[in-house]
Amino acid sequence: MLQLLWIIPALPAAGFVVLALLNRHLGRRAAAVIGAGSVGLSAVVALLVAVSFIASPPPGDVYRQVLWTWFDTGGLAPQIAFYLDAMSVIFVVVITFVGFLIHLYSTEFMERDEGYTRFFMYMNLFVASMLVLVLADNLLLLYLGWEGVGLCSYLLISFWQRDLQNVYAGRKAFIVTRIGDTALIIGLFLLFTQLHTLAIQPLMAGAAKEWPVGSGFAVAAAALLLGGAVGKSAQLPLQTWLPDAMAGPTPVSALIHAATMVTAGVYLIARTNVLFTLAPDVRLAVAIVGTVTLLYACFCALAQHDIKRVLAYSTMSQIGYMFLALGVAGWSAAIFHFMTHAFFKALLFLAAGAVIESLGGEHDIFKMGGLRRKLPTAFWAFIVGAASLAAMPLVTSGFYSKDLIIETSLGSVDGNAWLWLGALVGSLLTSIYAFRLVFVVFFGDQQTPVTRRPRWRMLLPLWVLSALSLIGGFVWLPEWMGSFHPLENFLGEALPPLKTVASSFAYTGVSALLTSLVAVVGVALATVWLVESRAALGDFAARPTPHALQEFWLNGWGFDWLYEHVFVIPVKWFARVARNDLVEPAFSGLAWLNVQAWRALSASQNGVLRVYIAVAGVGLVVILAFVVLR
Amino acid sequence: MILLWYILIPAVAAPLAWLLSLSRPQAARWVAVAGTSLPLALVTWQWVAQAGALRAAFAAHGPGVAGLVQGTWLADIHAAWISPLGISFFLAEDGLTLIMLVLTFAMGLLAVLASWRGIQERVGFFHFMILWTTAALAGVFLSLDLFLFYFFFEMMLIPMYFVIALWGHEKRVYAAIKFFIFTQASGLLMLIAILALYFIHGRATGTYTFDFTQLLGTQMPSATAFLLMLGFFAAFAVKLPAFPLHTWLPDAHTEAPTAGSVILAGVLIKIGAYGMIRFMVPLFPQAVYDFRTVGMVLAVIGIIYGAVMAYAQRDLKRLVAYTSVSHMGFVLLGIFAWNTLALQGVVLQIVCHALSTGALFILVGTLQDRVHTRDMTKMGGLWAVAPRMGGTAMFFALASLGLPGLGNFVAEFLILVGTWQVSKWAAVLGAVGLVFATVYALWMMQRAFQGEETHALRFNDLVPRETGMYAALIAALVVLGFYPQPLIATVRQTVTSVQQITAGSPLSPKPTSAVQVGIPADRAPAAAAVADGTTTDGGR
Amino acid sequence: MAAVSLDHGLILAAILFVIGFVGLLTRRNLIVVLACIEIMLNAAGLAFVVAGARWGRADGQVMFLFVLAMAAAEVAVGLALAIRFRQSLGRLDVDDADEMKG
Amino acid sequence: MTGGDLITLLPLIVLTASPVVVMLAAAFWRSHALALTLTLVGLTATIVSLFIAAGRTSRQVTPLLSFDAYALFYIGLLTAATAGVAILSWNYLQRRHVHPEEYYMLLLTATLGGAVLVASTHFASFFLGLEILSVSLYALIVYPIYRTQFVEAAVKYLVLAGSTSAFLVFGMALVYAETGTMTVSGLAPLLRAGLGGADVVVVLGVVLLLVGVGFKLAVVPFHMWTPDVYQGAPAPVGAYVATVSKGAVFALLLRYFRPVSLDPGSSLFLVFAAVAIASMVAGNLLALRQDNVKRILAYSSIAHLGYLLVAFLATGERAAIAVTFYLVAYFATTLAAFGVVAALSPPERDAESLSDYRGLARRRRWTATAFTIALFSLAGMPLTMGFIGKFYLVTAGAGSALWALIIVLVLTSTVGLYYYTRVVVAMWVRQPDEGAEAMGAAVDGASGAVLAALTAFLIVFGVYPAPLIHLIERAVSSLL
Repeated sequence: MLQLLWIIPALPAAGFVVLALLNRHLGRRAAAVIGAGSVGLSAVVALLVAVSFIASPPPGDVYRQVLWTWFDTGGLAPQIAFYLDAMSVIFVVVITFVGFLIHLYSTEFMERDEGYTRFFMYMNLFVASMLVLVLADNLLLLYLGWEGVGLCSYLLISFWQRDLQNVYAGRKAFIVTRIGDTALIIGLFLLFTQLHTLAIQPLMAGAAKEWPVGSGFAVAAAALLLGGAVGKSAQLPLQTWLPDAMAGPTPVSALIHAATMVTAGVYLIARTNVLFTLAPDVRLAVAIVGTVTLLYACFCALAQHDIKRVLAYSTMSQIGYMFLALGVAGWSAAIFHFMTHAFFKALLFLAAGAVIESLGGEHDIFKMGGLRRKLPTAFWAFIVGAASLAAMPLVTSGFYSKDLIIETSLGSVDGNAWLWLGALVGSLLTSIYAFRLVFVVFFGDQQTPVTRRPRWRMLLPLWVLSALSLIGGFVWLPEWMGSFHPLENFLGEALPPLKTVASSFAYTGVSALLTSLVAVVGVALATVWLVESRAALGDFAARPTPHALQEFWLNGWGFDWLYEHVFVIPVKWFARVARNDLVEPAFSGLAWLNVQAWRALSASQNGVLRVYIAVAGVGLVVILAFVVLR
Repeated sequence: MILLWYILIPAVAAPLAWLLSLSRPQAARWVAVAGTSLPLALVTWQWVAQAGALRAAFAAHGPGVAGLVQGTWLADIHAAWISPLGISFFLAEDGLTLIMLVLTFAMGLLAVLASWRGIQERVGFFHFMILWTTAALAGVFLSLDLFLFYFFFEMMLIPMYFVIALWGHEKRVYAAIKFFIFTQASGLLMLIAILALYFIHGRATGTYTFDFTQLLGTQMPSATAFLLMLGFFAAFAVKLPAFPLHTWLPDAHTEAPTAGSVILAGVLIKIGAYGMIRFMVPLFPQAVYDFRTVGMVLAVIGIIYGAVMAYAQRDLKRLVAYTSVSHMGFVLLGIFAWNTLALQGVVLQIVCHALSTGALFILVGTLQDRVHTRDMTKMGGLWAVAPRMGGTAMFFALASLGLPGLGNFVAEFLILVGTWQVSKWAAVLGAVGLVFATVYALWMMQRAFQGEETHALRFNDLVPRETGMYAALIAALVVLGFYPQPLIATVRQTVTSVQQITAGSPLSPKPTSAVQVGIPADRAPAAAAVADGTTTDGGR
Repeated sequence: MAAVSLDHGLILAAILFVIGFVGLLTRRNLIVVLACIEIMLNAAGLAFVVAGARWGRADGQVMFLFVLAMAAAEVAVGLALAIRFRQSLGRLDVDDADEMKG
Repeated sequence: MTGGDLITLLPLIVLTASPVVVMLAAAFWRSHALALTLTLVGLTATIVSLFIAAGRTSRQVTPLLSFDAYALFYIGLLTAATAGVAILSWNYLQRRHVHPEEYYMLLLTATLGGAVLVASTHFASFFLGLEILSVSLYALIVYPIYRTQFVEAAVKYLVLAGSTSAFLVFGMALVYAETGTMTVSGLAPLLRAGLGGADVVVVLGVVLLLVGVGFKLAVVPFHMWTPDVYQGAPAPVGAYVATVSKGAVFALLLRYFRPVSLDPGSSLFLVFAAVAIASMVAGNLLALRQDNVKRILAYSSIAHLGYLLVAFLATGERAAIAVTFYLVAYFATTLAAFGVVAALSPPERDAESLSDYRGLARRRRWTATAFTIALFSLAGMPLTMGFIGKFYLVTAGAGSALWALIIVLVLTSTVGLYYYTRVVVAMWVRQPDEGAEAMGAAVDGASGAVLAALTAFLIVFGVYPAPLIHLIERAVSSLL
């Protein structure tokens, strides 16, 4: 069964090719069948492969499939080869499965769009790229998938390309992530030059063998990879593209945030954990970046009034949790959170999409309201998603994974109280903004009429994902609930175990209690502010200082402004100044000189015979003088 | 003899096209198709047939024997020409030549096809010029006698000049003369360098010859070698074009008709790279090493400056032209890095840039034929009008920004990773150039194809002839993106041997770091020994 | 004979030559210009005679004859041209002949 | 002088007899066709006689003339060029309805002068040849057609040539006065020293001599007459002035200087170098935006003489070959260029304005092609003799390490591209002006044949120059 591995990315890729070639000749139904069907089949194959992998583990718990050698020169011979271990199994299954649900949802969501085929074409490519990324045997192939998702994010965010705002957002996503990619590719240069290979496993083995902990190479390589990860995963300081990425159709956001793209950074760091182990400083940086980002994003999310932007910042924040986990060497915890996050974030986005679609494209939460009766499925789905996001204790999957991260941030030998505190505060804020969203959108008075109701192709994914969001966490229960953690065992084959501080306070259940507490408190606060005393809140928000603060958070702490002025405007200025080429004057000046010389000389050629004689005479005298006097 | 056909077929077809067109203009097109596709078929056949021979040559002589010097050619012709001056008609072909020939004829064919509708005036004369260029280009890549090389090098200027001046756009005469003067001036500087080399070699050995293989390894003072190297560099840097000698290129590319731009971007500017790899570095390795820092700085400036300038343009064609400046910066970088990775990347970049930029020029040409402007401010939203064209443009824009999965990426990656081993900063800045490439490529797409269609332009989408051309180019780029190995294997022999020629200079890494030069570690000592034996250090 | 040395002869020739040349530069009448050329040529002839005398050979005088003959030929053509010049320009001022320039 | 010497002298004798025959024939039958026929017969006979003379072992005829291979080669070149000019003149004169029998006589006489020059080894023959050439040319310029422009050109040429003849002969006298010698071999030691340490009188003499030569070659600063005379002369005569007159003098110069290798530090060398540089720079710059095709050719000829001087200053046989090869290429190219001008000129004026050539390629495709090839040859583009010629010049210069001169050559010839291509652009790219239709006059068969032959010559020896080089090698080797 494992031999079918290559089919998993090949199916969506084939879907892309078929859709691209036949484009205009395909009807909507055919496009939907090919688009969603290829990913669906891929999910089936992925399940088969996963089952086979678990049921009869290959030797070394690793399966490698070499398709062909990409190229071979100068000692560099990357292969088009796939590498399957426990971690990639999780990723592949989640990507294909959630991807399929999103595709299915899209067949209905996009049905009135003129670029229907094009949409599925890009979506298929997106899934294929992400699969290549997580299955890649070497970093170059990974980079291929890496850039592929970047490209697809651009194509899909700017999918409605008549509106230049969308195009701008897509461009921004591609360019900002590509800045990170540049760091990544430089990291590849470094790794290849030092270790003479790009295949991940030999590379890790080589690094572990050649470089001592804290060596300059390891630090540099890890830092460069982190640069790539930060860009793709929208962490500080390259986070600015993510909120704008909401310009794309909602299923796209779901895909970007849940299954693909933003989690790539998490995958990369987890995959190259050896390097980060060798570079503790960089790993600490990962944790700090994660923590700061998760807090930053929470504040931003609090101030947004575009439903999708709230969710976008929530993603940023949740990825921050994953980074935090990675930073404290909680590799498996990060993957766990990736999985649960994929479920509930896809759910949230798809539910949000249903809301937006029902309201005829309305994004502003303050123009929604009172929808819980009109859109019950969406409402319940949203409740489940928000609860999971807010880590409502015991019943949601988000609780288990996030609690694990919070515990790890303290309990790991690399953890510390500050990280733990940050994570906890983040959890409180998450809970507040998540339920702020729920209350504003679904409670209160209805502001905009519902024009369309979702049908089964949109509802089915919501149900499935709701279920997953609720039960998805039971694969890894915390210590104090008993020792049921098949996921940890499974991932343990691929990722190094966590070194914990012996008898840490973190694992006593107190931390979990606190986590639960802040979640509940958050909901309570949201309820009090938004349901009970909404008018008072409005008054408070209208005062200068809170208002300014809100504006500041709304605009993402002014990062866009800063980057615009530091990077974009100078380049634009230079481009405008240099439009006619700065070097050109040197050459045109030369030509001008020649013409002037011609003018002068031509004037001497005045047609007067006696002048000619005189010139010859002067010439003679000069020559004579030179020869005689020399 | 097969080598002669590569030059003769287009050279004979050229006047034929003109003469036939006097009675039937359409005939010229078919003659031109035959005159380019016939040698293309021939060289492809040779490639397929001799792929084994190439591998065998590499395996038999392997690393360690300078194939170039030993004369392990796929084919060669050596005949007297102007014997009083020691000039011979010396054509030879190795893997690199083969690739360049494939490129030449393919681009020639493409140029003819791309002009099928666009060129309606003086059809015969046009195809005369295109075929002439093709013949001269084939000659350039085949010549190993420096005089012969210079002869063909100059020869292709005239038809290119005419192509730009006669069928170009608004400022065509200016662009044509600028192109002509830049290339000619720098070419003459190279001629001086060639002659100086000729005399230095002649005085030292008593053999006055322009035969490149004999001139290799001529001993001379390092200052002299440096000056001569600069002479070669001037010519090739203008051709390439390298910053700051690039200003002819935006004008020439912009004003040339589509076919002219295709040949210019596809093949003609590649002569610069080819000349550096084949002649400049092997002749003056030490001098090139001394010049390396400057060269790399120029390359990096070219990459970034070209990209920013591309971004700054309003004229779509000018934008594409500046992207060439940027891409050729990578080529220059790779050449100065001078290790196997970088050189293989350079060759790949040569091919892929020809395909992608050639396609972009054709695209701009078809667009201009339809909307009658190249000004992007007068476009916008064209995707909605012509989605196939939009999709095609998107593809080549992506190729241009070096998207993995397309040949350009492999090329740029190889160049940069090779460069990294020589100069980390150059590689980093080159990689930063990729970000700028993203900026201009997407900016181009946005201004021409995305947004509202504000200008109410209506025109036909691609016709089958065009679709066919693009499909072929797209397929080629994708294949090169996922499996460039055939190309790499073809030029391996050349890449290895040029490096062995320079093995005695600091330019080539020490054989101890075997991995970097592509020599398996266990064979490295043997390679080093042979390399020392064939040391041709001209720069001491 | 002894009183006139080689140098004196040459200096005389040189003075004549310069006079002719200055005339060429200053005079505008075509006939006078032709006359000036004659003076210069004859100065050269004189120099040849003087030089021939120095070496005691006849070739100096032979050269003088050549010069004389060629000068005559030149003047013949010159005068014919002068007539045409006068016919076409109405005057004999050489400065009038400045139609072509640039 | 012996009977054998007469055979050696045969080319000169035939060439002398030809104008006499033409003149006599014209006295009885005023027939243009007859005059041309006789001229061509005479020129052909001269060329045939060259082969007879080439068989002779004794080449020196009196101290005045040497009929070595070098002289024979150049006489052949001059004769062939004259034949070309004669044929090109035919239709030019026919179209103007003049009775130009004496024109051919003058042409032959001038060529005789040129032939004497290239064979000259003595001041006397030098002076005689030069004057025969010049005096014939004064008449040639103005004789066939009466027009103000031609008169002006003739007067300018006459006055300047006359005065420089005086310079020349005065210089000869001074040299003779001091050294007592008038032969090439006698002068060699003096020149070899590059005038170093010579008596002031000798220096003065040599410089005056060179002024005379420089005037004929039209190098800076003795170049001012060139554009006016080229423009003012009828196109075929312009071709003649540009080729035969200059070529003969340059051949003579080479004969004087070939045996001596000028020391690069000597005054004479520096003077020549300065003149070469000035000529290359001024010639090319003056032509830059010139709108008169004849003047462009004139200025470019100044530049070309500058190029020639570069090789002239180089030492060794290669330099002499280079100069000779370049001269041959220059002859063919210039003849072709002027030939096109002549062939296209309507009766009332010459086709000399750049605007006359606008759109020529559409009207007269092959004529435009021939002119284009000639222009590219002048510019030194490959596939033409101009390319090989310029390459040879640069090679010769590089062989003597004259780097500064070569670099000037290279840079200025790049400037040259600009104005040559202006003409090309006019022909191929531009649209004709209103009323320029007359310039499309049909090219007659005779001119067409000459142009075709010249073009073929330019291309054949541009692609495969080896035979010509071998011939020149043999000719030049006789100089030592």
